[in-house]
Amino acid sequence: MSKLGNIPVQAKSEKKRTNPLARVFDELIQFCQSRSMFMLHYCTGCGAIELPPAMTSRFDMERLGIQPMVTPRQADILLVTGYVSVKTLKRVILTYEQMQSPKYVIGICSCTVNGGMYWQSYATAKVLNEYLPVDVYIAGCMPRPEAVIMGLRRLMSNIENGKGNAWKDYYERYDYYLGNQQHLFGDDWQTPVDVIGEAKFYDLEGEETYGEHTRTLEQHQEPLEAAVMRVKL
Amino acid sequence: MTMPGIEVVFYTGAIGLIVIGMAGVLMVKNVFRMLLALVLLEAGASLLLILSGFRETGVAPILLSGHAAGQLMNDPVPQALVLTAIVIGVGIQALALALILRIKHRYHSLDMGEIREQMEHDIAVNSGVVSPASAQSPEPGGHHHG
Amino acid sequence: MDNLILVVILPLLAAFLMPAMARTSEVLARVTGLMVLFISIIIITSVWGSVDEQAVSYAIGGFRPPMGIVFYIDQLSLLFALLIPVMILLFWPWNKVTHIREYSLMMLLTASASGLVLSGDLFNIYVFYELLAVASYGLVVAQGRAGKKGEGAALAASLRYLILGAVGSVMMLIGIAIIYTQAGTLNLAHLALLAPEKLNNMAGLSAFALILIGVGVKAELFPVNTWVPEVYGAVSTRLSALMAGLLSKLAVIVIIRVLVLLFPQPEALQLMTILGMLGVISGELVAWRSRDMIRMLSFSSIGQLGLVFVAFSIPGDMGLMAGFAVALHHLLVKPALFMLASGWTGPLESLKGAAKQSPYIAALFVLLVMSLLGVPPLPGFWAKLLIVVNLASQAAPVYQFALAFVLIATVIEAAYLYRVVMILYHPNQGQQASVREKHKAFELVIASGAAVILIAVALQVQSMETKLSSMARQTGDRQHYINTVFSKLDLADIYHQNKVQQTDFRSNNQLQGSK
Amino acid sequence: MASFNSISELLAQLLFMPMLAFLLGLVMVLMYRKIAARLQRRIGPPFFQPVYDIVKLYSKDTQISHGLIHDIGIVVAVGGYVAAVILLPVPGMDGIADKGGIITLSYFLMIPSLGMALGVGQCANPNGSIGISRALTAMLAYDIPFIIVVFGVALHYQSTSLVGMIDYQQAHQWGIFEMPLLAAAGLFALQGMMGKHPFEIYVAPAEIATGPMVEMSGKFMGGLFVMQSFQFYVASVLYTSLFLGGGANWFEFLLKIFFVVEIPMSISFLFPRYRTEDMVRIMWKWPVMLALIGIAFVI
Amino acid sequence: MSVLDEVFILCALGALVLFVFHRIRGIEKLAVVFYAALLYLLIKMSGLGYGGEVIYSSFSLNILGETLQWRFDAVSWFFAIITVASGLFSAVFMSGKWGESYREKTSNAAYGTLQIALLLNVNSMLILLASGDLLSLFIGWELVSWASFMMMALNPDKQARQAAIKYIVYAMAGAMAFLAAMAYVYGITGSLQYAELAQASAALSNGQIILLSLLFFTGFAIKMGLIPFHLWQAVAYAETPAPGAVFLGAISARMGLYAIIVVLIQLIGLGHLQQIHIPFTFWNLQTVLAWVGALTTIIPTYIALKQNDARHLLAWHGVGQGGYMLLGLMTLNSLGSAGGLLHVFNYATYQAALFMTIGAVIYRTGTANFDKLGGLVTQMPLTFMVMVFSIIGLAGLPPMNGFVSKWMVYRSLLLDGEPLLFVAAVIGTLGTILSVYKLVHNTFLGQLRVEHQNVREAPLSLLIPMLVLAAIMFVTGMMPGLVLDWVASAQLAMGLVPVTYNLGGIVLASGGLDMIWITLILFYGLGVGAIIFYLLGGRAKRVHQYDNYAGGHFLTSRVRYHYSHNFYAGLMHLIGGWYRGSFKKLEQAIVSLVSLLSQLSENMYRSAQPAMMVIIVVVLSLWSISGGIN
Repeated sequence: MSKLGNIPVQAKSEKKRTNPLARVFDELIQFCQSRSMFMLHYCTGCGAIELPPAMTSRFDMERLGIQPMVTPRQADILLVTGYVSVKTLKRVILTYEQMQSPKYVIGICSCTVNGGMYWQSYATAKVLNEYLPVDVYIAGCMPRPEAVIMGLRRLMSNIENGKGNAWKDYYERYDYYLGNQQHLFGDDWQTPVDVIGEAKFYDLEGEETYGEHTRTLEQHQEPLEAAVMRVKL
Repeated sequence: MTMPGIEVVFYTGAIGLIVIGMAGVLMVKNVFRMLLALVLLEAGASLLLILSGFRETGVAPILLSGHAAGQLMNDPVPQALVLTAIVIGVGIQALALALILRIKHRYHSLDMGEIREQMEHDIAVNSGVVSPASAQSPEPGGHHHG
Repeated sequence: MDNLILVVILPLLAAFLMPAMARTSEVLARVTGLMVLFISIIIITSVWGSVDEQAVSYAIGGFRPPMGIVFYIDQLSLLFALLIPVMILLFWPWNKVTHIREYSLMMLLTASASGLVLSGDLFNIYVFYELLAVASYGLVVAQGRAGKKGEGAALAASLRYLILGAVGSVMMLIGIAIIYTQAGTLNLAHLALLAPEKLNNMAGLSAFALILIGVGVKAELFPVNTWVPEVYGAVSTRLSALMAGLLSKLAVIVIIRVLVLLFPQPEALQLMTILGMLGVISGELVAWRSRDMIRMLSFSSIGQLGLVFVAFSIPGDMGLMAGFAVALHHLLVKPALFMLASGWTGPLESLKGAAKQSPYIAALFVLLVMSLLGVPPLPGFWAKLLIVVNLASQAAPVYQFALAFVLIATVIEAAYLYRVVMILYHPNQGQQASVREKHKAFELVIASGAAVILIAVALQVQSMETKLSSMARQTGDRQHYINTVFSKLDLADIYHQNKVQQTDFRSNNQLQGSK
Repeated sequence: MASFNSISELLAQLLFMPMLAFLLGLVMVLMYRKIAARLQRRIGPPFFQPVYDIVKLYSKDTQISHGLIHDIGIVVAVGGYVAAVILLPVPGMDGIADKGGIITLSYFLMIPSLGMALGVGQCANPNGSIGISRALTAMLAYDIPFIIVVFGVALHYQSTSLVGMIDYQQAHQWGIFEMPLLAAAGLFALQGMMGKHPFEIYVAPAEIATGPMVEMSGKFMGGLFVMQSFQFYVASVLYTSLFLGGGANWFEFLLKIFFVVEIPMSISFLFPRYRTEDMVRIMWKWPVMLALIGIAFVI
Repeated sequence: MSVLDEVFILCALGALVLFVFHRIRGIEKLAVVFYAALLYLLIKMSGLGYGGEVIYSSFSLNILGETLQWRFDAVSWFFAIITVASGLFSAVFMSGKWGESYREKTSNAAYGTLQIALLLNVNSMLILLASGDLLSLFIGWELVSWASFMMMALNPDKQARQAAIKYIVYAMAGAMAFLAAMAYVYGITGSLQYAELAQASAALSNGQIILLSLLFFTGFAIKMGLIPFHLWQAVAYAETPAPGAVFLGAISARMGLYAIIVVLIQLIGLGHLQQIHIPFTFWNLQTVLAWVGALTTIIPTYIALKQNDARHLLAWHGVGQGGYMLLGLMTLNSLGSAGGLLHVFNYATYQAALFMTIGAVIYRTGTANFDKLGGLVTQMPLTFMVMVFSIIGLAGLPPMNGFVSKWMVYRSLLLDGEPLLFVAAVIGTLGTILSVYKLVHNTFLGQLRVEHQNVREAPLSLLIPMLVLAAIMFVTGMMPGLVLDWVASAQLAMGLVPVTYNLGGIVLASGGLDMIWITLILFYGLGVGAIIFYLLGGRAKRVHQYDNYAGGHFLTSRVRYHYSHNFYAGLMHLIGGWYRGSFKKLEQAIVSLVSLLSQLSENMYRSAQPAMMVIIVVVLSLWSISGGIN
């Protein structure tokens, strides 16, 4: 259990890293990862307005090694900056799944914690960590840049200490997250990202990776095997 | 200033005939008149040919026993030639008349322009370039503007 | 050699007798024509080759030239004397329903054509030319194309042709009159002797221009050839083939005879060049626009005759040789093409896929077209090469223009002929070509024969070249002509007479006197 | 013509030169980011930031590939620059450089672009394809002035060998003094070649999500970071060799290359981004004009 | 009987046999054997490629006082071996599966006709290459035009047929220009022998030389598709059935180059080209021709950039590459001309391979339209590999052979100090890179279409010639000395100073080229790159093509997101205005002019009064005669 309130992040895996570099130079790698974070700020709501001040000359995130990146493929942190409607959440999830591990989610603003001022809304996902493994929440409406940087530093120290493993939770308890997603989006919910395949490929499966929800998924899933280059004469 | 010789008159006449004939062939639209112009043209040419053997003081080229040596005779060869030419000319004119009659019968016109248009249309129909349906009212210009 | 006159007389007689014979026995009348033609062929083949070295002249009725009328027989006239009955035989209107007067007209055509090429006298040439004209006017009417609209078109075309021809004849007559005024004789050999001093002037040149234009009507000379598309469009392809192939060449031969013997002026040649090259370009240009094959071939024929004139207008034996080559080539190819066209009437687009229907005919067509265009190694190429090479060797600028015109015209020619080839080979999937008529057997035979000859000539180019060049040398040799027609005695006579300066009826005429 | 004394020297050069280039390139990347930060009144990244970035990218646990060509694209992008680096003369190590020459080198510089273009192509990402389309257009834009400059320089020195050019300059005078116009045009082309502001329309992050790099994750992106450091190095050394007389010794060499690379970096952030066609237009207008006038002087 | 006689006898026999048996199945094997035998005979003559004596045919023809003879020298042999090899590769290409499918689509006879067309092309080109005087050159020239026309007319497509017609009109125009030049030569020298012309050309005046060169060059340029006669070629070649396109694309247009070499360089002579100045300009003939080459590298290349069909794109590049050859040749120094000649060889290899890959793609997918392709790399990896090799060659990047020849051309332009020509050549090359990337991207990369998910690799019979060609490209790229032997002999035969070379490339004091080193260095670099990529970093998972970042959009098979249409939109904003179709308009203007004249003539022939023309002409000529005499 993480320190952060009742977030049910249950990363407990002590499996070896899949990356050969990471296996050998564990400490060094963790240090580098904490000092080089590319953030994809998915600007869902008003909180995004606080990020530019955090990046520019007053606070200068770059001195912490944090840079904005625009594509999930290159990014390490997903900043969800505000309320997440159901429609937006689909995109957030897809974007998250397209990021490459290790990857971290920071929920900014109260809306991501409990729905905030949208707590009554029928179209808003209230608790972000039901759908994605959130590493850090930064509460406030909106949190000031100092708070944002504070949160980021917290994440940095987590990573450096080997605690930033929420991303493994998504693989190991995929069925849980998928279930919540299916509850919101319907049973035919599917992203083009083959999360289960990734878990298998990188040996990141846990006991709760599979379950009834993944079975539901399998029933109507469009095949997602990569096209294999082969010579068929 | 001497009077021009009689040849000049003859030559002028011949060439005048030719010019009139030519003008006729060129300007007349009626086929029959065109034929008449052709006759004039031929007459002019024949006259020209005869004139080439004409001597002003010559006599008829008939060798008589009392013929004085050295007296100029008109050249008989052109005369013979012209006779032939006239005969041929008449033949051709007759043929042309026959043709004109039959054309008149078919095309109901003696106007060269109209004959040409109908003929072109007929040729076009015959070679399949124009459909025979439009045969009743041949367009000016026939098929070539296709 | 003496019985060569029969080549003229027999058909002439037959022409007049046939209608009379038909009253007693129609079969006899029908056979007579063929018999005559065969006899003509036999007569000519029997003397074939005897004039290779030395031409022969033959005074009719025993009167010695220049008084008498002569036949002049050299390689050129013999060749055409043979070609005439052969071609007429090939295009003989075999048909049970053919009216007997058509045969009669064909005979008249044979006689006059033979006379035309054999005659050595200008006025005789005129007479035969007129006879030829009458026969062809008649044939145009008689052999109008089948179909409802055929007769009217044939009549009108014939009339228009007649008027044009008659005006042309008059021009020729005026030309002859001028010549007579100048030289006082109409015997070609005699004229040839006198030409350098009597005809080498403005009057002579005018006479040539008049004769050129007069005879040019039949020779499809630009621009007195407006009858060509009308007549070929109105008559059967058989007659078109005959006219485009043979008759036009006869007229050309007349012009060449006159030109070579009588008119040494370069201006005469250049006049011919200009008319020829305009003919080439205009003919090919209109052919490019044509929408049916007969019309296309008519204009192509105009173009090719223009080429013939350009070739003949090159001074010297080489020009004659080039002219003969291209004229004979056209004589071979164009009738064959007309034969193929007769089964392919209708707009060109309707011929799509015709090659699939009749591959052999299409292949023949391609071969003929290739030769017409001058694709090596077919004979057409060598003919065109001769022209081009000799045109380029001439200094006068008009020849350079002619060269350019000829080459440009060839490109245009290629454009439309290949278009037809492409249409023939159109992969008209599943559809039948909408060809209306089938080719008749004799048409195919003629076309195949032409193709075989083409290939044979292509293989025997070298020997053909020697033959043509010897023919050209003989034709171009003015002195040879004079020496052949006149014996030494005659020559002496003539020289004497010329010195004595016409004591009797031959005297100075006005025009000469005024000079 | 220079040659090597032994195989071992050759191998040493083959190993040493890419490593040197990489390290210097990393410093240049840092320098670039520092300059940007300072111009924006920020502190900027720490000294080892480029290393952190590369290590982090290479140590990603998961990464995606769209196929073999995607992989090979990165291999060629890096490998092409390694090969180009080997052909660049550095003080005391110009044996292999002599095998190349300026024309060959110019072509070698196109190989990484093409390799990467192929790799991006297989990603089947339209943003990537658009980026490549823009990148190749940009290459068309800056290569023409660059090639004209190369031509003028080679014509001036009557040689295509970089080593020969450096020898000539060290014996006579620096190229920048003999050919100031060409040098100016070359600097212009250099700006385009580095693919940084203001000529970075092909990455256009907010528009096409970094274009060619859109599907690059983990070691793919790491490879591109390595390539970037090579790119800075190559551009600066090339310019130094052509116009600043190469380096007689290491100190001079380093001084020159950092000085050279500092100029376009400083210019970078002073201008807004150019659109593709505007880039082509400006590249074909001013530097080409300068270069052609320069050549006229050379001739 | 010389080897050349054997070649001709074999050609005749082959044509005969093929013609008789062309409907029979299995004829394709016979054709392959024929080309192989022909290649064997050429290899028997390979002494020519290494400085051997000229080989004469014992067959000759005497006509019009001219002796027509046929012979092979080093230049002819160089071109001939490329021709026959291209024929062989095309024949192999069409002998297997491709032939079967073509048979099914059309008929046995159509397939046989294609074989005949190919054979006639090869034969006629050999006749052309063997020509020993202007007349035989012309004969060969016409035969080649005919054979190509036959090949082009085989595609039933409407566009293809129009292209064929256009081609033959252009070809005839070219032939007529050639004929005019030949006639002009005859007018001057009275002979059509090479030797006579070579002698006489020394004594000709400048004007005559300019006229002659212009006429000859027009004729040859049309065949080669040089500016401004470039419009016909691309469409005609592209629309030919694939093996035909392979052959025509590889070598056919190069006959123009051969003729330029023979006539302009060997006969009219280098000295003339360099010395004769065009009046009122600063240019000499050489510069003009070089500029024609340079413009030809640029304009067709940028037309290619706009094409939306792979075959058309390639064919347009074929036109453009001809410009490099002429440009190289017209430097007239040893290096540049060697580059031009070497480019003929190199170009033949990669153009043939490229057309084969596109042929294979069409064989499998049925289209070459960029808007209907994409992502085939996973399905046809070997074909893709050949295409990549070939486009590297076409773009002239190391280590393929295209780089060597382009390097030589550039280097010689540098030596000569020709900045503008150099820039022109570079602009062409850059355009080529842009356009070949478009080619490979739009066919093989990007999104794989749903309907192509079951496409398989090209069959072996198509792959083998492609792979062999790719190997040749690489080997001769790494060791250009193999081909430079032949090139140097050809240069000697042309009367140029042969280039100094070794196995690895060019030896020059001021910076040569050693491809062996360059290739090794490149591979070393790639090796380092591979080590960095594969040994460092973790495993990468292959993902489905729909797992792709599209701004959060969910990609499915229903969404087409392959970026292929108007690929270089940005560039087109700038240069789009230049695609005015000026040459097309010129062509149309000429057609309109002919049309107008034709209409005028037709109207003249339709005068209402039949005798009008007679009288007009009589009056005119009499008037002019009287005027002329006075």
